[in-house]
Amino acid sequence: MRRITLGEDAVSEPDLLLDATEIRKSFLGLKALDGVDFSVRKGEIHALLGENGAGKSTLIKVLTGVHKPDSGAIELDGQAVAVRDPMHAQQLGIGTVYQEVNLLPNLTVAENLYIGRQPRRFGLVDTRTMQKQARALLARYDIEIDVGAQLSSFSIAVQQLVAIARAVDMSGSVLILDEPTASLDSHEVELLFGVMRKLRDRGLGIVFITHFLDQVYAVSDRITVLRNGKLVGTRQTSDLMKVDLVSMMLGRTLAAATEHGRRAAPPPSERKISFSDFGRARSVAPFDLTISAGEVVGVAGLLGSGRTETARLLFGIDLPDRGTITVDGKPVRIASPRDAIRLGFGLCPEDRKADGIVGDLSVRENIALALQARRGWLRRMSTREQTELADRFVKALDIRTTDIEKPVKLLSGGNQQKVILARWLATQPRFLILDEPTRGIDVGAHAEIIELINKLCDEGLGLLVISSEIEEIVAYSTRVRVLRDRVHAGELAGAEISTDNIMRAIAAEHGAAR
Amino acid sequence: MSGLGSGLRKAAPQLACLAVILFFNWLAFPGFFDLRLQDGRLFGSLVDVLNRGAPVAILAIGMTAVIASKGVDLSVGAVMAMAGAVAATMTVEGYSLPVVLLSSLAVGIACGLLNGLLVAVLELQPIVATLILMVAGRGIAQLITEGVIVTFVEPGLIFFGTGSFLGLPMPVIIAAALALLTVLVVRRTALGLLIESIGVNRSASTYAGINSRLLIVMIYTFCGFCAALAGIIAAADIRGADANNAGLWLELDAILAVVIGGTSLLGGRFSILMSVLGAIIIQSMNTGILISGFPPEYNLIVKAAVIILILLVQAASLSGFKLLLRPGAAATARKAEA
Amino acid sequence: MTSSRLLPFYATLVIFLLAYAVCVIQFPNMLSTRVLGNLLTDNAFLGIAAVGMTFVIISGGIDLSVGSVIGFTSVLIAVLVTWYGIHPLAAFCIALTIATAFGAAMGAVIHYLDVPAFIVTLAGMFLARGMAFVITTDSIPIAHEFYTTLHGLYFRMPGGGRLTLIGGLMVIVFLAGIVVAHYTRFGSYIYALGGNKTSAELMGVPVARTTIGIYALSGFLSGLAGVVFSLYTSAGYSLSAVGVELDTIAAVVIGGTLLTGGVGLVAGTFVGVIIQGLIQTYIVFDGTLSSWWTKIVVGLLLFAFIALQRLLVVLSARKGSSQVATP
Amino acid sequence: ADLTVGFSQIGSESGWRAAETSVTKLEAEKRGIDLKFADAQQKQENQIKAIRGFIAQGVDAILVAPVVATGWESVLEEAKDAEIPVILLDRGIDGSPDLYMTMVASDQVLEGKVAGEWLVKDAAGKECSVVELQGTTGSSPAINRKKGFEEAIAGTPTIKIIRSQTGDFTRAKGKEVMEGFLKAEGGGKNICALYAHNDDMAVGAIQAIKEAGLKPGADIKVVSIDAVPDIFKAMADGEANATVELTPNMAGPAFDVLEKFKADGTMPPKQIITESKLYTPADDPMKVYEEKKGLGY
Ligand SMILES: Nc1ncnc2c1ncn2[C@@H]1O[C@H](COP(=O)(O)OP(=O)(O)OP(=O)(O)O)[C@@H](O)[C@H]1O
Ligand SMILES: Nc1ncnc2c1ncn2[C@@H]1O[C@H](COP(=O)(O)OP(=O)(O)OP(=O)(O)O)[C@@H](O)[C@H]1O
Ligand SMILES: [Mg+2]
Ligand SMILES: [Mg+2]
Repeated sequence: MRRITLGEDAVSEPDLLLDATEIRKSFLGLKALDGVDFSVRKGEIHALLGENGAGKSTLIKVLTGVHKPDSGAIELDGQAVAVRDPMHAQQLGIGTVYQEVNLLPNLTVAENLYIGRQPRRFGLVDTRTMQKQARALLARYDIEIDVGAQLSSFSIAVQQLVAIARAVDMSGSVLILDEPTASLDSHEVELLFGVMRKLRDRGLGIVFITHFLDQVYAVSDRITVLRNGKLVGTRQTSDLMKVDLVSMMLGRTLAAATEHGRRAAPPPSERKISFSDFGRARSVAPFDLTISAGEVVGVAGLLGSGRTETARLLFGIDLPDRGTITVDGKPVRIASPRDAIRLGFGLCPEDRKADGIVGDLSVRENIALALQARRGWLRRMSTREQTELADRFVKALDIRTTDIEKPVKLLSGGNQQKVILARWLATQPRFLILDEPTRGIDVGAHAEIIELINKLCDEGLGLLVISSEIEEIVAYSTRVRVLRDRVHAGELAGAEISTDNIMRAIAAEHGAAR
Repeated sequence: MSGLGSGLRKAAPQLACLAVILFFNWLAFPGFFDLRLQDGRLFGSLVDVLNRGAPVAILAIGMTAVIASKGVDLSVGAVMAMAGAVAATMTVEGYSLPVVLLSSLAVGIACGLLNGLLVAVLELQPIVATLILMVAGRGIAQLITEGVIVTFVEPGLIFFGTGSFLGLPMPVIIAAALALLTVLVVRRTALGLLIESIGVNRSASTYAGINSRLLIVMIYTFCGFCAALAGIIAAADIRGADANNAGLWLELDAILAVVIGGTSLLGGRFSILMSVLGAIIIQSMNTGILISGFPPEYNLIVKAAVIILILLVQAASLSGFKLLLRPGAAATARKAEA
Repeated sequence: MTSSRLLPFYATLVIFLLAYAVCVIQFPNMLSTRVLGNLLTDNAFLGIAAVGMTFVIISGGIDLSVGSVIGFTSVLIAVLVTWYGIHPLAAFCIALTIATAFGAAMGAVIHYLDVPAFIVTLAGMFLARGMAFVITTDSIPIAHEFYTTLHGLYFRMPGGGRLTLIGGLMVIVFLAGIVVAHYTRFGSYIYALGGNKTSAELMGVPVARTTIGIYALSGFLSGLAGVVFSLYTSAGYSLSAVGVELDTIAAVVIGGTLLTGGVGLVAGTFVGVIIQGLIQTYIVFDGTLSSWWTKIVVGLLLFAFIALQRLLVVLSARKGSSQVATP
Repeated sequence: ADLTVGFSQIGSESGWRAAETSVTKLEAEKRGIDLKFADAQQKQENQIKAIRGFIAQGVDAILVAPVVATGWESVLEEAKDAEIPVILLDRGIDGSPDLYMTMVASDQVLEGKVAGEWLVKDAAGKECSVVELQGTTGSSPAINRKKGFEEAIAGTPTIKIIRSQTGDFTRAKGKEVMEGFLKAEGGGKNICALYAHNDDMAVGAIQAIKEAGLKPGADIKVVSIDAVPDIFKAMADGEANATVELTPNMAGPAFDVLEKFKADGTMPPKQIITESKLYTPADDPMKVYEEKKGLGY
C-alpha cells in the first residue's frame, strides 16, 4: 500500500479530537476507501477535498456510523470507538450535514431541528418552547421563517440552512459539513463561515467538504485530499498553493485553457426563443425574455428571488397564467414538459434528488430517459444504442462509475449531477435551462462542463443558467438577468457584466426586506 | 442473450421456495409429480397447479405493471366478477361468442380506465381509488346477475375454462400467452423503462418528458383487461357467473404473487415472469394444503407458515448472494478501474 | 401551525357535517341522540383499531392483520372466561399481551428481515385467523356477571341515546392517539419514518425501536378492539371482524392520511370512521336498497366523499400558494 | 302500509340467500307490509348496526337472519326496551328466549342427518369412502351439517369420511377441492360418494368429476343440501343423487305469526322448524327445477 505522508507528523497530537486510521470500505468490489487516515484537531476547520467520487462522503458516512468500515480504527478523544449508527454519532457529539439534504420534508422546521431531543414538559413535547428555541436558533443565520410550517414548503437553500443549523446545534465536539454551501448564495455562505469560525474558536473540530476552492482558502486551517479512495495527503492550508492543491486533487494540472474570458455575444440569429409578458400570479411577475442560438443568459438573484420558479415556468412545469411564446418567430404553446421537450427544450432541475435522478434505474437508463421519452414508447432505443450513448457521455463528462448498469443512486453526488446533464445533452436540445448546474461538481469537471457549454453554444445551443456563483455567471454569460423578489428586475450585457455590477443589481433597494 | 443466466440467478430464491413447497407436496402425496396423457390432454397435480394458478397469474401480470408504477389495484376481484357476470348473462341471452367476449373484456377495460383516471387525473391514492370499485363493482356484478348464479352451457365460452390446447388446459395457455406477449410488449418497446421510471420517481420522470398521466391510465386499463380475462376464465370454469364469490379476495393473492416475485410495493423494477412464478408458488401451496389431508382449520396456519418460509428463504439467499457475488464483482470492478 | 397540514382534515370535517345535514333533512330521526350514541358504540372497535392503523400508515407501512387479531382476541377471551373460568379482566390482560407481542414480532420481522409490511402482516392475518380456528370454530357466548356489569355502565343522553362504555373508550383512545402523535417523541419518529426512512435514520431516529413499537402499538390496539368487540357482542367467534382491516384503512384514508406515509392526523381518522358509520346508518334508514345496490351506493358515496375532499384540498391549496401539489 | 318491518339480512353470499331475500320481499309485498331491508355484507357488526338503526327509526317489528348464534344480547335487549318484537330467521341464537318472539328456522343438524341417512340406505351395507366438502370454516351450517351427517353414519362402520376440506360454499372452490380429492384418491377410484354442505359446491364438484373422466351420480354418488334449482337439473341428468331442501320461505311463517300477534296478541311458539325434505331423482327433478327457477335463486 502506497502511503504518502506529506510533511505531517504522524505521531499522536495532544489536541486530537477525532482520529481515523487505515479506513477501508468497499461496495460490491469497488474500493471506495482504501486505507485512509484522517484526523480532526480541536479548534480547526479541516477541509476534505477531492474529485467527484473520490470517497469524501463515504468517509463521512463511515465516521458517523452510516456505513461500517471493512477495516480501520476510529478514535474519539483518544478513546477507540465503534460508531454504531448516526444516533450513536450524535450522542458522541458529532453533528453532521450529509451531502444531499437529509431532512424530513413532511415535518415542521422546528421538528426537524429538534427531533429526538424535543423539550418536554410533564413528559410531553412542549411545542411552544421548541418553536421558540427553533426561531432563536435560525435567527443566528438570519432566517426568519414560520418554524411551524412544513419543511417542504421552503426552497432547498432554506432547507440546507436548517440542516446546518441542526448539525451545528448538535455538535458537541465535531461538526461535519458535506457540501453545505452548494446551493447557498454568497451572503448565506458568509454567514455560515462566521458561525464556523466562532465554533472553531470555541474549540470544535470542523470537517468541511466543498468544491469551491476559494471557500477552502477562506476558512480552512488544514486540507486533506482524497483521490480514488486513497489518501493523497494532509497539508496546512497556508502552505499549499492553489495550483498544487488542484494537481493533488486531479493527479494532473488543470489545463490553462479553461481560464477563458467572457464569452462574446454571438452574431444576431434568426433562431431564437422569445417569451413575452410571461408570468404567473404569486410566482413570478410578468417578464420578457429572448434567447438566441449561441447565447448564454445567466440568471442571478438571492435565495427565493424566483429563479427556480422562472425555470419551472419556462419549461411548462408550472403553467403561466399570461404571456406568449414564439420559437423562431412562430407562436407555440407549452402545456407540459413534454411540449417543451418536443420544441427542443431541456431543464436540469435544482433539486436533483427529487426532480432529477431516477434512483433505482441504472446510469445508462437515466442518461437515455429523456431521449427515449421524446421518441415515444413505441420506438425503443435498443440496449446497444443506450449503451453507446451512455458510454459516450460517461467519457465526455468523466462520470465516475464502476459500470453504466449501476443504479444511479449509488453514484457520488457530483456524478449524479453529471448524469442528469448527460440526459439532457443526449437530447441535443436547442434551449437548455440549467438550474445550479455545477452544484457539487469538482473543479476539474467544473472546467470541463463550462468548456462543454461553450462548445455547445458555438454549435447553436441557447442556454439559460441559474447559478448562485456570481463568478461563474460572469465567466460564461453573454447577458445576465437579475431577479429580485420574484421580479425580473434588470439585465446586464456585454461590458456591464462584472461581479460588482451583478452584486449591486441584486442588492439594489434590497434592505432588510428578507 | 445472457439474460437467461442472470434471470435464473435472480429467480433463485423463488425457485428454491417453489422446490421446497413441491417437495412437501410430494411428501404429502407421493403421486404429486405423476402425469398422464388422456384424450390428448395432460392430467396430474402439476397441471392442476398451473391450471388453478392461471387466473391469479393473469391478475398478477396486470398487477405487476400497476405496482411497478407505485400503485395498487384492489378492484381486480370485483372486475373479475363483473366480467364473468356480463359474459354469462349475455351468453344466456343468446349473443354470439365474439360479442360476448368483446363486451366482457370491454367492461374490464372500462373499469381499468376509470381506476386510471381516478389515480392519474383526480390524483386519488391508488388504494382508495380502486377501493371504490372493489366495493361497488361486486354490487354491479350482482346487479347484472340479480344475485343469482347464472349458468350457461355454450361450449365456446366453456372452452376457455375447461378446454385444452396442445395438451394443456386453456387457462394455462391463455396465461402463458398473455405473459409472453406482455413481456414482449413491455421489453421490446420502451414501456417497461418508462413504467419503472415513473414508479421510482414520478416527479423526475415528468421533468424528463414522460407523460406519466397517460401511462398510468394505460397501466390501470391493462390491469382491468387482465382482470376481465381472468373473470371470463373463472366463469367458464364453473359454467356460471357467481357474482358473489368470483375473484373474492383474489386481489390479495395477486398482490402477494407480485411481491413474492420480487417487485417492490414502492414501485420501480418489475418482472412479469417472476410475478407469474409467484402465482405458481401460491397455487402450489394452496394445492398442497388441499391434498395434505389436514383439517381445514389449519389451512391458514399452513399458509402463514409458508409465507414466513418464503420470506426467510428470500432474506437468507439475498445475503448469501451478496457473499457469492463479491469476488466476481470485485474482478469486474478492478477491470473497470484499470 | 400551518393550515396546509390540516387541510384534508378540515375538508373531511366539512364534508361530514354537510352529509349529516343532508341525511337529517331526509330522515329527521337521524338527528336523535340515539343515532349519535349508536355511531359511537357501533364503531367503537373499528375506531380503536383505526387509531393503530393510522400510526402504521403514517409510518409508511400497513397492517393487514387487524381484523384477524380482533377475531382471535375475541375467541381467546371467550375461551379463557367460559372454559377456564378466568376473570374477564385477567383474560383481557392476557389477550392484550399476546396481541401486543404479536404486533411487535411482526414489526421485528419487517425491520430486521427488511421485507414489506404488506406480506408480513398478510402472513400475520392468516396466522391470527388460523389460531382462532384452532382454538375453536364454535361461537362461544360469554355470560359472566362482569360483562353484565360493564353493559350496565352507560350514560343515558336526553332523547334515549346511550353513551356506552365502549363508545367512551373509543373517544379516549382517539384522544390518547392524538397526544401520542403530536406530543411525544415517539409520535414524531412515526412521522419521520413515513417521511423518509433513510433521512430519519441519518437524523438519528431509532428506526428499529420505532418500527417495532408502531406494530406493537397497532397489535395492542387491535387487541383492545378485540376486547371491545367481545364486550359489544358478549361472545367470541373465529369468523368475526373479517375484512375489518380494509374498513380501517378506508377510514384512515378518508380521514386524510396519505398511504405513502408521513402525512395524516389521528383526528382525521375519527371523522373517517364516523363517515363510514354515517353511510351505513343512512342505508339502513333508507331501507330500500337491495344487496347489490347497497354495495354500489356505498361505493358511490365513498367516491363522492373522497372526490369532494380532494376538490376542497386542491381548491384551497390553489388559493393558498402557487405550488401545484403532485403527490 | 300499516306495518313497517325491518329485515336484517346477512348478505347475498349464495344463491339460496338471494332466494330467501327475494321470497321475503315477495311475501311482504303480498301482505302490504313495508319492508325495510338492510344487507350486512356478511358482518355481524353491520347486522347489529342495522338493528339499532331500525330501533332508532321505530319500526313495528324486526326480522333478523343472524350470521352467528352469539352476540345478540345487548342489541336485542334494546329492541325489547323499545317494545319491538324480533323474529329470527334461518337459525336460532344462544341466549335467553325472552329476547325474541319466535324463530323460524331449519334444523341444520337434521339436514346433515337426512343426507347421511340417505347415504346409509343407498350404500346398503357396501364399503363406501366418502369425501366431504365443508362450508366456510367456522360457520354454523358447516359445523352443524357436518355433525348431523357424522351422527347418521356413526352406526355404519362401512361408511367412512376419508377426506374433508372446506370449499367455502362456492362452486369454484368446490370444483378445485374436488379436483384435489380426485388426484389424491387414485384418480377417484377410491371415492364412492361425495357429501357437500351445499348444492353450489356439489355442482362445482360434479364438473370436476366429469372432467376427470368419471361419471358423477354413478361412479361417485353426490349428496348435498339446500335444493337450489341447478342441482335438480343435475339430478335430471343423472349426475346428482340426493339433496335436502332448505326452504327459502322463512319469512312467510314469520309474517303469519306477526300478523296474528298484531291482530289479537297471540304469542306464537318459540320455535317454528321448517321441513328438511329429501329430494331424489324419483321426485321429478325437472318439475321442481321449473318451480324453483323463478324464486330468485
Ligand atoms: N452505497 C453504495 N454502493 C455502491 N457504491 C457506492 C455507494 N456509495 C458510494 N459508492 C461509490 O463510492 C464512490 C465514492 O463515493 P462518494 O460519495 O464518497 O464520493 P464523493 O467524494 O463524496 O464525491 P462527490 O464530490 O461527487 O460527492 C463512488 O464511486 C460511488 O459510486
Ligand atoms: N431566506 C428565506 N427565508 C424565507 N423564505 C425563503 C428564503 N429563501 C427562499 N425562500 C422561499 O423559498 C421559495 C423558493 O423560491 P425559488 O425556488 O424560486 O427561489 P430561487 O430564486 O430559485 O432560489 P434558490 O433556488 O437559490 O433557493 C420561495 O417561496 C421563497 O419564499
Ligand atoms: Mg459526496
Ligand atoms: Mg433555485
